Amino acid sequence: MKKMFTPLLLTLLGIFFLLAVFKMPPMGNPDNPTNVVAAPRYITQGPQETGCSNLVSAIILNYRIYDTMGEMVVIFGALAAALAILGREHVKEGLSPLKVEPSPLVRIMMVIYIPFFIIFALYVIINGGFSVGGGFQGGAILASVIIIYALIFGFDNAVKRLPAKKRVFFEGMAILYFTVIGFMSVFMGKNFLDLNFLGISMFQKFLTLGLEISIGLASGVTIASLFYILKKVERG
Amino acid sequence: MNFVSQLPISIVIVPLTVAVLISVLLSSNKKAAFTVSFLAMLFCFVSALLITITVSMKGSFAYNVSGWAPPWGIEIVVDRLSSFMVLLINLVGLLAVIFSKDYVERKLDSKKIPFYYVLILLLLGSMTGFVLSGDIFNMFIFFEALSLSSYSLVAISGDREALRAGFKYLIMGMISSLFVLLGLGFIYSVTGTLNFNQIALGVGKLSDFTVIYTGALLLITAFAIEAALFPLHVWLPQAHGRAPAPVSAILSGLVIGVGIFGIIKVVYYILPVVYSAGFVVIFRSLASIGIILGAIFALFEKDLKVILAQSSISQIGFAALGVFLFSYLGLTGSILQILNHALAKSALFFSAGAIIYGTGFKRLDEMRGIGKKMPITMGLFAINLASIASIPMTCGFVSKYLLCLGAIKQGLWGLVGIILLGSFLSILYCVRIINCIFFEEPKFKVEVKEAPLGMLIPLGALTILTVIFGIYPKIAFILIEPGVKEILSFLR
Amino acid sequence: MLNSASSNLIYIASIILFLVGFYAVAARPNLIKKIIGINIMETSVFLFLIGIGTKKNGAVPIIVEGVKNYINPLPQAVVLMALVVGVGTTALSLILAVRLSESEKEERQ
Amino acid sequence: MTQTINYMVLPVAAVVLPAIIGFAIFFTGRNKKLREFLSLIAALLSLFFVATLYFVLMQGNTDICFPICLGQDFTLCFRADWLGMFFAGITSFLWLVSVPYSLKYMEIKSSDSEGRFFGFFTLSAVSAIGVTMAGNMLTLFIFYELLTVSTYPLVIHTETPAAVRAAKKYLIYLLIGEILILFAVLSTPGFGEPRAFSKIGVMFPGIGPKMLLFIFFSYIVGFGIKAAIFPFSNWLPTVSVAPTPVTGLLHAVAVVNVGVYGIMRVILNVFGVELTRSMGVGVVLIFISSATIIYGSLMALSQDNLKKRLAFSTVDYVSYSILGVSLLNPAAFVGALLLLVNHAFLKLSLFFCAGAIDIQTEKTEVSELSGVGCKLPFVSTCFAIGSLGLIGVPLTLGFVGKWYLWRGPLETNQPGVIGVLIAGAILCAFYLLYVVYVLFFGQSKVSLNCDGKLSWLICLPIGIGVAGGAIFGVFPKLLLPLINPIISCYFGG
Repeated sequence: MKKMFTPLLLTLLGIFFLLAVFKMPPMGNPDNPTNVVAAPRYITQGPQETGCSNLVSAIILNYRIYDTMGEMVVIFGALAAALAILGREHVKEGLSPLKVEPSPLVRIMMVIYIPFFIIFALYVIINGGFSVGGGFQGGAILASVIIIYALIFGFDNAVKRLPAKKRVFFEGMAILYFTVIGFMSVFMGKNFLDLNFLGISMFQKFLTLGLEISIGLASGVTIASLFYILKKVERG
Repeated sequence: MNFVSQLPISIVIVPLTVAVLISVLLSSNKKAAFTVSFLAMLFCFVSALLITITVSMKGSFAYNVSGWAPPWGIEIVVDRLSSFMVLLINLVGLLAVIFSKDYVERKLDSKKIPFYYVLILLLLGSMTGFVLSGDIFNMFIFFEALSLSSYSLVAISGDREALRAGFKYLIMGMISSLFVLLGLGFIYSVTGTLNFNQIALGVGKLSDFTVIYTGALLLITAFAIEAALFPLHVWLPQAHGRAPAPVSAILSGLVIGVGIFGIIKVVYYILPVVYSAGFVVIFRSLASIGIILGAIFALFEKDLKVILAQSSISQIGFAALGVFLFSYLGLTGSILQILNHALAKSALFFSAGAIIYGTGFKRLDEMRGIGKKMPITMGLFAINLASIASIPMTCGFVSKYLLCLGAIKQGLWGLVGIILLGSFLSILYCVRIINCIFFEEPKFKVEVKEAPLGMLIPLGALTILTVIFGIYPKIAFILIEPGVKEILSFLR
Repeated sequence: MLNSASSNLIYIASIILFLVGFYAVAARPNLIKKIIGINIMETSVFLFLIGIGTKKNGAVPIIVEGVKNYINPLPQAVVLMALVVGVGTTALSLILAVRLSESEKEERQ
Repeated sequence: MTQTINYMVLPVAAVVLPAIIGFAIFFTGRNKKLREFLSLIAALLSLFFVATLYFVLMQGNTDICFPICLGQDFTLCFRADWLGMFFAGITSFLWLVSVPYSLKYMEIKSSDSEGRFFGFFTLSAVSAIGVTMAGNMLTLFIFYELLTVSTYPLVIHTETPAAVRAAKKYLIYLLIGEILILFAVLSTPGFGEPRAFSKIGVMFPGIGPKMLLFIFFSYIVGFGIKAAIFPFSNWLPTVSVAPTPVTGLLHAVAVVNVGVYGIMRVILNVFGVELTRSMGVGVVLIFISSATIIYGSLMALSQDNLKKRLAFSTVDYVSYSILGVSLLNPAAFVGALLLLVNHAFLKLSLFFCAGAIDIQTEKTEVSELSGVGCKLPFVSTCFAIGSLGLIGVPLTLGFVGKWYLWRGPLETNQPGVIGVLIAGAILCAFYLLYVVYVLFFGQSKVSLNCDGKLSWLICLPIGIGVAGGAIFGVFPKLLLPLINPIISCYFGG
């Protein structure tokens, strides 16, 4: 019964979706509603209104910044949930994460590379407004740097460098930054999270940069923390 | 007005920010965590009250977050319906936070307690955000936030059953959020916008509705998973049965009601030309099956909280049925049913929590005769059961009365039968609980004390509201009537 | 019909991917495989959304002097945000799965 | 102006104030004196209001109505008219009579949850009065269901397994009835209007004859379950496991009378005599009630348990009233009302007699009652007088009532009904007089242990009940001014 059920459901779903797909507007057609209704404004006025020539960043950091904030809350929630389910994370002293010690070559290479990785991550974060990149992307690179560090130099070492308190602090600060800016704009008589609340475009650019950095740091450390938590669980 | 217009965003942001603050600053101080979250919820409740009063006096208003008008930016829509839901969420949320203090102290690992409050605040804040949002993608974000915190609150106690229930919920919930995303894609592809009002306008201009149907059905399915409508309810009994009692109260009372709210939004804003669709028949029959099956399962379950959870499936089926009646009476009945269920079921879970707090009993047959030992708690429990069983003079009667009347006026005799049979069955399972608690010989001799004041206050407040809305439902009518008419005007 | 089918190939591909993921979730008892299935579904939805956002001969939505025809940036932004949300939920689901298998191991011992 | 407002509020006050007192009784805890005081006050209050309302009605005010509009199609309406007040009068008077009895009875059968008992006792009496004060079908239904719900804890009061089973049966029977009524109420146009009961015969536009029949029988079966008509009468004997005051007041007076009242409202107000006649459903009703009379009497004959026998006798007797209504004839209707009064007073005292015998001798079966007549002469005598009154011996109200009832089938020429009436009277004489025979002349096999004297609190209600029946029997004219306006209202002239 159950074996029959899944394929049946899948076939039905598939037919259902395909019917819709055939009726969808042809892909890439410039006359599609997607390209006509809201998009032109982003493209034509986005750079002036937001100060970001990267339009994706313009949307994330300005037009739909409320979504971004919500999403920071989601990954923060994931972290809080992980901590709540497992209790607080604590790594025992002297635990090496790998069964085989990495060879000195790897260690030395990493010592050389890691600063470059970090610089690259920061570049991606800071330059997000103007070229390919952005806070999340940079944050993901940052997280991978932290994870590599932990893998090579041991978890206790990594956690000592960037303890849980600091990581939660970074994540919290990012959301607080959103809130503070939001309420500042409210007090200036604008709507919540209106970045241009002073009417000075330089200031708006400055705030956007701050947002990029806070998002980058926060998502980086959160992903790293989630990794730590998983790792700790594996060891029991 | 200017001050009030900033409140809707505040009641979303404040709980979220306070949650962050608790986890950053107070992660080891459970007393302070409680106090801060209580204050935050108090603020939210008062603001929600102000918003509701303003809206009911001056009409609904929209708020463009970060100053961009739709379709470019995100809009917060504060209409009568959403302000009503917000009031409900923050009221029950506030009471749940108060109830949690004693309960969590005894039942949770003390290291977890601050994070428990963090998650509760996240859940309530994101629910408010979900309800107020006028933008599908924004809804998706808050939907994710609220599901995420509910999974983890179900599993927070860390015992095996809770984890298993949480995981089942999580898988269903993740699928549901993917459905939201996919449906949103379909809708976006033909309307080019994510804003609800704009979509409603765009749909009117379309010539072919296949894509919109697909999108809307995906969204409805997704919200139906959250609202635990019939074939998608499988996660609910375990999840609501295993979670800590105040969490069950929020999940059962609010989260599934919010799911129904999502369905209302999709059905009335997006779904075009509803009457021509055979879908409606399918949805009505599924809701009916849910009503009957939930009640029958509730008759045979043994664990009190699982009985209550099964009854949630049945009760929320009534609300869904009202939505798919597409009439004034049906929709009003549905919203009143959400109200009734939020008040009564939360109170029931609170009392179940009070029993668990006092005795540790979970199964119904262990609780025999407990009514004489905890007369106040159990008396309030009985009144709320009466509301679930739709006895007159409680809120439950009003909602089911309206639904039944709506079905009769539309000549849907089958649905009339279902509603009547459903209420009959719900009386039966309520009587079973009442008999067990009040009129049967106790199985164990235990010393039971009356629940502490911190538990009785939320319970009593909810019960009083249930009775007030039951005796004088005009208050609720005044609040929601214009909103219902407004929404019905979207029907094409 | 055929024409639209050929132009909407990406949609069809993403639908198939979606169903593959769905199968993994529905038919596999293994928790990790379920999570992988959900990730496959997620990816397919992202593909679908990106497909919606395309435009013939459109450039990457980064304003450069002299280019006029840019694609719609909104779906990309949506995917970016949904992706981060997905990271959060996947992490939580992995943690729950690990915790669950752990507690079942304890049960067996 | 103030005068107007004053009496408009009366119907609400008659329900709400005693109800508040009823809720207060729950919280009396161990304070017995306060509980007794409150119970008595509640009954007195409602009797006072009902009497005042009667007075206001006599003054010629016809529209004593207090609507509370709650929404579209949702109006609670309290209204006093002659038909409702007739029932309200019976209920509130007998409630007051039975309060001292129940206080004493519960004191003797000590139980730890007397607060609960008297709270729900008051509430059920109040809801029975509320049903009669209802101004439209919706309000009627609400109080009707509240009556069911509030009697449930009374039936289950002893908490024995038998009581639990009986209560479940009771609830399921009545709830099915209520669902039918709710369905019928909602299908009735104008059910939620204020003053719906001031109109006679609600028009049913756009409803086909088949649907109309369906609605009618939903009503009749729904209310009939409470009035214990034939196929649905099994609950009534079962609930005689409840404490005697409950079986006495509620299941011989309030609950079954409310059922009959509902049927009257449906036939007289909702459908109207004309429409009912043209639908041709009177015959079905006559058949059902005749069947119930025969069934109830036969079952009563075969019962050994005294309270069960009396309960079946209730099944039997209440159907006389339904028969009287369904003949759709003014004379028979007068008979129906008179028989209701007769039954309410006498059956209450018979049940109280049974309770008193139980208290004193702990005998509940008829076959064990031999010789009780000598030990409890007052109770037994009252029992004998009550039985005679129920049978309808001349100079009792039963006789007057049956005389009126007979005129109905004679006028409409329905000889079958006459046959049923004769058979019913004979059977009634058999099953009641046999008890009296055993009481006085039965051969006592075991010695009765009869300790102490009966409290006057128990004897007084029995005496009042029997005396009431006897007085109205000798002077039936006392009741006619209350009945005549009803007849002129519904049957015209």
